[in-house]
Amino acid sequence: MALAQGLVKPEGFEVKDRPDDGGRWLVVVWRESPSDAPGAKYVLFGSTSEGGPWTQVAEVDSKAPEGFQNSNPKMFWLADLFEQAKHRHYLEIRSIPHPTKANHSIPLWNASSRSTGPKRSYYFRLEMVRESTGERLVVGSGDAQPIANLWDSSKSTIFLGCVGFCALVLTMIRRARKNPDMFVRRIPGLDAVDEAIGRATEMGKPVLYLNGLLGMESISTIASTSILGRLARRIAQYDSQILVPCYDPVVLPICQEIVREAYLDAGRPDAFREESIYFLSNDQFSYVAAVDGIMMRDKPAANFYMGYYYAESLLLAETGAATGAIQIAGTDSVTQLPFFIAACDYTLIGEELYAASAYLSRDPMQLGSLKGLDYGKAVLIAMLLVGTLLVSFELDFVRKLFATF
Amino acid sequence: MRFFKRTIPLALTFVIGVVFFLQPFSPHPFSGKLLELFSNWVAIVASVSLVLGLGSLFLVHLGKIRKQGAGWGYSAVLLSCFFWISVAGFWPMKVDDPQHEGQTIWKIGGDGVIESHYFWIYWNVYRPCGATMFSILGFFIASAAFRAFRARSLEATLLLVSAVIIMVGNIPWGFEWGGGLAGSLKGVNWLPDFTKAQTLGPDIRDWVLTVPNMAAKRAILFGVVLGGIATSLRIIFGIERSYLGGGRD
Amino acid sequence: MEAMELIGVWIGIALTLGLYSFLYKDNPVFKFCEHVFVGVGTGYMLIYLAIEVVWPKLLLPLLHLFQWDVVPWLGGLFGKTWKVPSTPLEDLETWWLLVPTFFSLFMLVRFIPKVVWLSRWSFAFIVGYTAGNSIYASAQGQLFPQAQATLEPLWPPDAAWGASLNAVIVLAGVLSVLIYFFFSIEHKGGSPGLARSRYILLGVGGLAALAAIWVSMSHPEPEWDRARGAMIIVSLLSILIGFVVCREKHGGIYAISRLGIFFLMIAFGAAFGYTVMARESLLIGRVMELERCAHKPAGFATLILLPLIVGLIAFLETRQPKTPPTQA
Amino acid sequence: MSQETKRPIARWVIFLLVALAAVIPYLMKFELPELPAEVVDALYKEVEALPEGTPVLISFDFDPGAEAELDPMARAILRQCFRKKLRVINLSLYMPQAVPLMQGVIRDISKEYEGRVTKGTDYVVVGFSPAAQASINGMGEDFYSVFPRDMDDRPLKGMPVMKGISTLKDFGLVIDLAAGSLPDYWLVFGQSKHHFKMGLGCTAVMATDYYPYLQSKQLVGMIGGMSAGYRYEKLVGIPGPAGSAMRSLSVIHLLIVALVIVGNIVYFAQRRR
Repeated sequence: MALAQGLVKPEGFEVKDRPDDGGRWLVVVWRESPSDAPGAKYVLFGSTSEGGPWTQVAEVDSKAPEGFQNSNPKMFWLADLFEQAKHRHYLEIRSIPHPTKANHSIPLWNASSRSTGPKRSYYFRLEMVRESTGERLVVGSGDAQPIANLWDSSKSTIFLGCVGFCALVLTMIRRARKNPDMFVRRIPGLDAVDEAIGRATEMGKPVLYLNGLLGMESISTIASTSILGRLARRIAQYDSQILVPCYDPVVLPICQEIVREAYLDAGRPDAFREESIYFLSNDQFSYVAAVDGIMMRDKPAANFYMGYYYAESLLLAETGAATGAIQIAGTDSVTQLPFFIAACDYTLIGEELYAASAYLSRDPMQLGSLKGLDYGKAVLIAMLLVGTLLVSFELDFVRKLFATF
Repeated sequence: MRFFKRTIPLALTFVIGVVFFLQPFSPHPFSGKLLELFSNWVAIVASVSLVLGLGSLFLVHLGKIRKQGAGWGYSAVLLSCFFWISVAGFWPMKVDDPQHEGQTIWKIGGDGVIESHYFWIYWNVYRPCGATMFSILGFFIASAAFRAFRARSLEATLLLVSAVIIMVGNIPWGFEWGGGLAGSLKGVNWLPDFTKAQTLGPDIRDWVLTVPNMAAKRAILFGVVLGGIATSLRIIFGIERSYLGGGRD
Repeated sequence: MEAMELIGVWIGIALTLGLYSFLYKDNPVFKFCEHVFVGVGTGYMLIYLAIEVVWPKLLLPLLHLFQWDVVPWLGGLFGKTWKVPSTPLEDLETWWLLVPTFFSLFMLVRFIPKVVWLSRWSFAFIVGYTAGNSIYASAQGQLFPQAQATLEPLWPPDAAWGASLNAVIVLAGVLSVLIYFFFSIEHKGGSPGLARSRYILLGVGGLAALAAIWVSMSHPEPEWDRARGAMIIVSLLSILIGFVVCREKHGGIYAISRLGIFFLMIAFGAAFGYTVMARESLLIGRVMELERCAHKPAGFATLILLPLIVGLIAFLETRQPKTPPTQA
Repeated sequence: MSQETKRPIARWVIFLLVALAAVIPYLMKFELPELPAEVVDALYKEVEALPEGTPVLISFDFDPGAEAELDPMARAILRQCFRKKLRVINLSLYMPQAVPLMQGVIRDISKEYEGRVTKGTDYVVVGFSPAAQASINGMGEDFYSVFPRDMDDRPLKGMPVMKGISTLKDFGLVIDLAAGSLPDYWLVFGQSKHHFKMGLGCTAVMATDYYPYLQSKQLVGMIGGMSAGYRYEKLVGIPGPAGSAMRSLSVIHLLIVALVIVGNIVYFAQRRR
């Protein structure tokens, strides 16, 4: 062993700017030495000028487990990927102790980031010391300027991921504009809709349709209105009756318009009654109480809850179930989904609501986003599947691709 | 006019959106400063907009009272309560605080929580109502449990079973009795060790939460995040314009 | 108890009981209490935001900026930060405050129909910042770390078979739910090629089982344990999926998306159980409060007010002729 | 379905059962055993492991609508922090309605520890800031640009409790007590950018949504709902409101499980006929 032959000088001493930061750090890197052992120390001296005065910046044991980092995951993630940068020693420096004033230190900074003063260099000298034998060895010296970087390359994976996904979505929206006949799978809940309307017609009872509690700015309400359009057309064809009590006064005229158009499309403009689509209340609990009243009085044969709901979902679904109506719900409100699933015959879960809307409306924006999301998910699924297999065979580098700093 | 009404806001959204999409990729001090500055501005403008949003509620109810439509009396109640707390908010009062000795001050901070009219209303009117509102559902959930939550399909069955596991797992004595029973049977050595059953309920609950629940929630999260990014993107590129409000120009 | 405090307790209990009258039905007492709640809540928020946020963050620095010591009386009245300091700020940053000032003013003109479009600029400002900022943040804070956390070894070293099984279940859950929400391929029916997936799955399961048996016969050494475990898990899982979920007419994608539904239902069941706990906790919170106020220090508020409120509702009920709830 | 089978038990009977299940066990004072929960213990251990004087940020993001659930957690956590002599910085980003609740809890608990903790050295209430996303972004760059003064209108910079704190990075632990979407904001705009340790106390409704973050180690632990609050109280060792609430909660849980089961039996019996 090297112990008896004195200290062996480690290779590759370097002082450099820490990459990908705001210009307040420098790093000192050097390779491991064969004489790294407990008792052998590295001492780093720093100064603001080439000739000194030197002050001790750090003293680290060459084998201390947490005496100093020997890897900065952010800085070396790429190198670590290919296992080039193992066996390195590494120190991050933020300040140099003041040569005269005790307990004071000079922080490193990149002068240009503060817009005054010249850029500064900082000087460092590394020594290796073994106290038991009194050996001392200068490993190297050097200087560097901290630089405020404009681009953080450690975030490149995220950048590529974001840009790639954004490009995907934008492309799909453009393609959907050109050709709105993109394939979207059949949503089973929509078949159940026809069934429910058929039953309502047989029983001669109305159909109740709710739009949720949000305004027109919400995606779920938009989706809900496009489903309403299709439903109203079917109802017009079957010569059944629809009730739409509204919560939001802005949603009301839009619903009226949609239902009128649907009746027109079905060739039954005479059957359209505007008063069956009406404003009920703009107040959560009063709205629920009034809707419950309608359910108990008019006993609709089918209840549809599409859109965004809050705590009232429970009361609506309960009363509807008690009246024996067929209930179909669709919401992206994850906290309310359980209640709808437990109390309704069919439920469109989360994104299914958007998909149903895109499927029915053929709106390029909705359709394009849906397709973009789908392809994004496909990439994700493939990455997770392949990645897990690689990780299982101890090829850990895939995890580093997803590392965030 | 279209330029002012449509082009400028869309351009503003685009420029700010792109800048703040790129901002986090730059570690330069300037980028941090930019974020700090804009964050403060947005916080200010957002709170002004919040104040105005509340103000528009006020206008809606004022209109209701003027028209004397159905339930205008309740609007009057609402508005008078609104004025009550607003006036109380500006009601100066004496507070024993060494910092402002003898001064009549308007005070929100510190420990003088109850000692102002404003907070008196908060604690005695707002807080009881707020706490009661959703506790009413505690009753309805029980009634729905009996009347509506049916195992009408395989899916609903699975849901209810999982819910029952969770509910039982959240009862501290869910399996304590089983454990106690097993403790008395300890002498019988051919039986399996039932004392472990004490934590069986919570253990199964934790497994359901950390394994299948976690997996499903993570997948939902992926969908939500990708959807959110797509929405942000549509906003930045002016494809989604609903935030601009109604009107066709 | 002081008089004010006692009055407060009584009001609080009366409002609580009034709101609980919704259990009977939607009635005037409930409506009254609800509107009191909304009115007070709105007023509270408005005043708080105006005085604790808009004033110190925007108006005060502006007064500062222009050295308008115009409100000495205001400063005298309110103490604290209401007083405008006499020294002007040289800081450039304060001048920047004019930007949010203008956007705030544009918000204000929302009530003037002619220039209502100016408020769009303010919305554009907020929405642009929010949208741009959240793309990176949600990728870095949710997408990437969650994806990374999913990449767990299926047969982790030195772990019990349970850990391995859990890893497989998590991966299967995440992927199958993602596939359930995948809309670009048909799930039910599927292509004829996929229809044979049941046999493929069963075949894979059988092969993996044979391999596991072969490995345990020929390589009983412990270092082969993990491989054996993996094979057993793969075989069990594919046989299970093949038999239980996969129907010939539907195909493999349908099987996977069905598995996804099962995962979703377990998760929703958990949410269901927890929501029950949440609502009941709130109820118990109120019960605790009502109990606290049923004793002497609170003047037996609960005990006295309960019959009063019930009586009031009964009285209103007798007075009001039976009218159906409002309908257009 | 025939008319009479729709309501086998009138609604008011169930309401009465719930009311009784809530009141009677609460009035009967009996001891409940432990209720272990992995993720709660994890947060407790994390706080216990912090050295004395570590700055801890607690964000009070709940309104009276969730007070019953979150108040016990807030009390237990504050007690633990005060006992361990951690520096506690309290703020709220959710809505102004959260502020008096925050002040109330802190006033109560600091009174319990009177003489041992002082305002300005061991704890401080810095107040409320709207627009969570912008506020968290701002605090990540400079804490004092968002909160220049505390709620008593004293400048924050230079207070002993704020020593060594300039951005969110400098906190040893951030705990969000939330009844809304605030944890998402804290995770996305705070934790993931600045890599501080983060714990969560939340309502039971939200609790199941945050397990992915626990598994990915973005959250060190979580107290979700009343049962978890009860566990935390037990861990801290000072009885609080969750202990008495848990008696009623257990009985109501049993009642609801029974109702679901009986309801389904009735349903299947009817379907068979």
